[in-house]
Amino acid sequence: MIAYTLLAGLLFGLYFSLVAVGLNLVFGVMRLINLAHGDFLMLGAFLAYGLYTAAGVNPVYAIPAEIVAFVLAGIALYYAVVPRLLSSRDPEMLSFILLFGLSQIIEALAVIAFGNDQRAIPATVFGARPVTVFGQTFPAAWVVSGVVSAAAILAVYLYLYRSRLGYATRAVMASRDEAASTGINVHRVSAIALGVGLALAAVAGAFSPFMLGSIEPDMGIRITTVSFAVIVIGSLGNPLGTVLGGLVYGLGLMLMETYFPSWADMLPYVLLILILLIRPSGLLGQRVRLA
Amino acid sequence: MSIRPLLRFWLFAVAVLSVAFFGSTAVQAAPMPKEIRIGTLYADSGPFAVSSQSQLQGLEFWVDHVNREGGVYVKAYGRKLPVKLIAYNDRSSTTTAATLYNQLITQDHVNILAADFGSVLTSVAVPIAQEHKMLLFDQTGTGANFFTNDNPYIVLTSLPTSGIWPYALADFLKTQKQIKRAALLYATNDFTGSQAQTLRRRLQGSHVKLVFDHGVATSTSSYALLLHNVQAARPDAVIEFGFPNNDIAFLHDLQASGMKFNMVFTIFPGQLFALMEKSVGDQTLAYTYTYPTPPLLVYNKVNYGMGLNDFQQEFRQANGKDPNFLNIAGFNTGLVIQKTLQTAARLDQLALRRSIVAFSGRLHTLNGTFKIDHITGAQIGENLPVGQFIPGKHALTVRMLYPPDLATGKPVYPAP
Amino acid sequence: MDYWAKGCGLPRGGWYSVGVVALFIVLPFVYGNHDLLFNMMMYLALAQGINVLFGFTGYLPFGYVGFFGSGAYGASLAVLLLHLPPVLALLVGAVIAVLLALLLAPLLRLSGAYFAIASLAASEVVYYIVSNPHLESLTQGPYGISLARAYDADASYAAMVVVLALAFGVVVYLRNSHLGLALQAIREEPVSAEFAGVNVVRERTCAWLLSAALAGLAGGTYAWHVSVFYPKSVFDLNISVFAIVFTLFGGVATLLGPIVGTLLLYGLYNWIGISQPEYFQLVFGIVIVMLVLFLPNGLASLLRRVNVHVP
Amino acid sequence: MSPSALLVVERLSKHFGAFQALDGLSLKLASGEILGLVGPNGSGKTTAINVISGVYTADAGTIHFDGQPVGGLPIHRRAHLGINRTFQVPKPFKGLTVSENLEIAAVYSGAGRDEIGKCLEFLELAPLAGREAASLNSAQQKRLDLARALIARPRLLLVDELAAGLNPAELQRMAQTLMTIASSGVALLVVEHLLSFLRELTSRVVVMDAGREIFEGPLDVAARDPQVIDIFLGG
Repeated sequence: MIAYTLLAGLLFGLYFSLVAVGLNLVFGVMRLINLAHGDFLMLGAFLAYGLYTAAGVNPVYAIPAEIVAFVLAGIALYYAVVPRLLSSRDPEMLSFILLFGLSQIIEALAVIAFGNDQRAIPATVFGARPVTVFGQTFPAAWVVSGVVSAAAILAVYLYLYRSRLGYATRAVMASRDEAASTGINVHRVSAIALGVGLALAAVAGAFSPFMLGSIEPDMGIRITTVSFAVIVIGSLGNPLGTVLGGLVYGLGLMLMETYFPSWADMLPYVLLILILLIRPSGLLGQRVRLA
Repeated sequence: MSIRPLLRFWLFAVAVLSVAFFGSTAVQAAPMPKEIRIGTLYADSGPFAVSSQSQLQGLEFWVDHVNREGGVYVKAYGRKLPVKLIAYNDRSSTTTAATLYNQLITQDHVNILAADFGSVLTSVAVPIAQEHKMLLFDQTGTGANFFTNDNPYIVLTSLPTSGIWPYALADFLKTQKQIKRAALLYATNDFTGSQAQTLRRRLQGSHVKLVFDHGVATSTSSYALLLHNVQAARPDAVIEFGFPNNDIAFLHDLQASGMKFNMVFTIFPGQLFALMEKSVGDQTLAYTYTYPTPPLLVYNKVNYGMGLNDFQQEFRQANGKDPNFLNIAGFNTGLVIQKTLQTAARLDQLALRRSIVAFSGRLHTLNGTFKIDHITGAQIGENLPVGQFIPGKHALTVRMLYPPDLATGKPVYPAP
Repeated sequence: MDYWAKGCGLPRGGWYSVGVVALFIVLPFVYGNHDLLFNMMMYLALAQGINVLFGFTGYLPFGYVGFFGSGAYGASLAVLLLHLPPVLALLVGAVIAVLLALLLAPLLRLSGAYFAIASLAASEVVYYIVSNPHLESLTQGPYGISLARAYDADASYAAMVVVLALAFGVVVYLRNSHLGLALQAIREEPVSAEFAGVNVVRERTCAWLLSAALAGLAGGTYAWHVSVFYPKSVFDLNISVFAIVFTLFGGVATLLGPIVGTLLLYGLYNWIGISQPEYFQLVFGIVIVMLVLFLPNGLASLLRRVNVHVP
Repeated sequence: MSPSALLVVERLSKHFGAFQALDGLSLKLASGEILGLVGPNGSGKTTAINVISGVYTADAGTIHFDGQPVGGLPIHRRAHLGINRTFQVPKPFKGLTVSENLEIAAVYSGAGRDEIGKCLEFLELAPLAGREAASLNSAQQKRLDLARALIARPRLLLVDELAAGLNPAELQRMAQTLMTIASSGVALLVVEHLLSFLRELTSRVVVMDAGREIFEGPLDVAARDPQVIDIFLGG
């Protein structure tokens, strides 16, 4: 039992890293909390669902479409609102409220467009047989989701640490003003980062029917909160710290589900509050953000 | 200081406008109605949307049906009156629903008040109806605590109270000698919580031992890990009580896990067959057990309104799809209202209730025998049998297993 | 210092509060849907509660509904377990909300968006505790509360009128008192406020508790009024969202802003809500985005631009 | 402890992580006296002000104000006792009016309407009394910051880089203003980069380096001290 729980926790941990990493990237670059993060994940889930029901596309093959659609959406969103917000008197709070409004709009449009039925992609798309890993049997979809998540995190690493764009992105994360003064096009870098952040959420969305249960338009805010808990546990503003947060959360969740299932739902919220109060810089971070 | 009068004027204007806004909707009821007004609510979004819309569709179907025949006969006026249905959207929110029930009673002055689907959206209507002395036609709100000795303003039309749902299921389990270990997994809400309680009580002292008994949040959408725990308890039968979303997630995860149990029972495949079939597939449903309801279950002893075949045919013509159970439940509410209006000497709400008590137990519709507890108004006639999905040549069929008078065959046990 | 306007018996803004409260005393006699009026009063009170915290101190409590829900449960359990009369039970609800606020006071150390999300998380934790099946013997768990015996539509309506008057009273006091000014100073620059002599921790905790007490009272009164409810319906995030948006829309840190915001938007909600509700959330979202981009200080700032003082 | 010393700071230390910002700093300051605090960037001047005013708590060392230990008191308690300060980047309450900015502190110090009026006059803010603080230019905001500190009736005023960004005429008036304040009996601790400005105010300075005092005495002597010259040129 414990081996099963731990391995399941690992798979879910990788998946939750993917769910949250986009939120952390956006926070790192723009210092704003994307309250619509979970709603973009929901849209990604509906896109994968639509591709599956319309053309029988396996969620794995939906990934390129997700990336193109959401990178473009992110860039458009950035230029539409962010420069205006950053020049206002209280950009942190105002952007928070604005993104909250955006989250409401997305949710409403999703209800209007898709209705409120709960939807699922049959787990049989990855083959009807469960997969055995280290002697434990898991649904094939869990293993596929875990592998895709690990690959996506690796891609984020390569983007940030092995590309020129990533170098510029990290410079903007360190200091927006200094990056601008060294000639980096801060707006372009940030817009792409927002696009990448949303695309990561959307890819996570494509696998949410297998990991988080059925897809519904109002799932966004819950996922945003869970993601926030994950990145706070890891380290705010440090995208790779998200992996640690995801693993801690995934393992914690599976242990709770196994041994105290009726209390498992409140885990992300309790973790979030405890970490914010006791170690506000996360398990890895240094930054202090007390009032 | 010179701006103070300006602001005071502004506030005055807001006050006048709001009085005008609210006042304009206040329409007084005519003394001699030209129509019978039936008020109800539905949800087009939120957790109850699917069920609620089906139920409304059934009621609307009944309204169209009686209006085509020149309206419903109202004994109190000695003639037929057309029916007007006023339906507001509460979006599955109890707060909105409370306001809207109130709107129906106080502003629209409806003659008949029918509740929205399910216990949650019905719950807020119960005190409001009692307060305004309106008889609440509770369609599918089966929560046991709605039905009390001191409240005559409620009657449950289309489902039995949830506490008595598992009677047949418990008795069926007791007749199955091979089933010694059962696992019970239920969502913690009135509806399934009370069923779990009944099942637990009824199995006590029998040869069937509950080796796993666990409640989960109604919002649970992943059962994979729970199933793992269930498997560890090595049950012969797994009973899962939940709302449609729970049943879908449960069956979905059961299939993905590749686990096999000798018997699996869920509630909603028997009520929302088309939805469940679409969501989890025939393969998953094959050989599982459920409470079959019309149209899966056919009651032949119909003495009021259409039989199932006629209903299915007409409904298909009108709506372009096969009816599900909640369509029938909504339609059945219409039939009960119709019978009430036909027999009540006055339109006064307690007179309505008295006439319902008078025909209770003698009304047989396509939904079974309508019979209420005379004191509380709870439904006790329409019992829920146990059936099993058997793969046929083209599609799944339902084999009725229990009670014996409805049985059409023996269970396939263990499930292959 | 003449914080209190001369020439009339009430401080600035007092007359407007009296007017709105009087309106809700009179309206039931001409308009029958008392639930609509009740809900409107409830949101007016909650919007003012948000105003006390967010408007005056700048802390945005997404989880404000946590106090509402604990007030609802506190009051209900006082009726069910302690057999208190409903009016006393409302006070118990408020006390429970205040105790919860005291417990959560360390959250005030967090700034801006962190506080907003942490307070949301806190309200979820309270929700999961209250609705946990293991606590069924105490809270009825997920099965909800039924106060059928205590149900009294008119008395609970009257109680909400009193809660509304209290909420207005608190804001009128803050608008006209040194405490209100000190709170706004904390919102603007906490360190400077300290050097101005303000005990920042004490004053903002005071606002936090006041705000929680208002939500607790409103929640308890709501519980009494509906008398049958489920945990989900009194811990519904939408309650926070509505109250926050109404407040923002009208203009924070004023008395009239939240009043006008609630009357207009909640009126709109019930107007569209009865005919085409699916578009309301959309309108709501668009209103929020437009506000942030074009009118971050709400409708009240329009008046201020033409140099009209908004009480 | 000499009875004339209003502020006595002894062996104050403060570190941030591995960085030792203050390393055993000691100071004395009497009522009506103006003491300049100079040193290169990162020498601990602003940290000294932050620790004395209560923004940070010292790791070690004592602060006595008027004979009473104040090192453990929160900021507002020190403000009530008569310790106040201005900020390098002024921090007025931007959403409030200029006069409201002063009313807040006035309640605690007991200053009345006329005192607020006089203070506004004194700092040339009277015509702006009804304006939102956010609409003030930076020189005006600096004066508002000073006014906010003065209305609290301080006996010790910590002044952090007031001269930066002011034009020569404004500098001249600001020096006058500070001397008027000191002559009313307020002790001033002035952190300043602009030595010409400081020279107008006082002759006594403390030169800091790496969190320590390396020189105390007249400014002119300091300018000839080899150690001081070394750190200013070498640093």
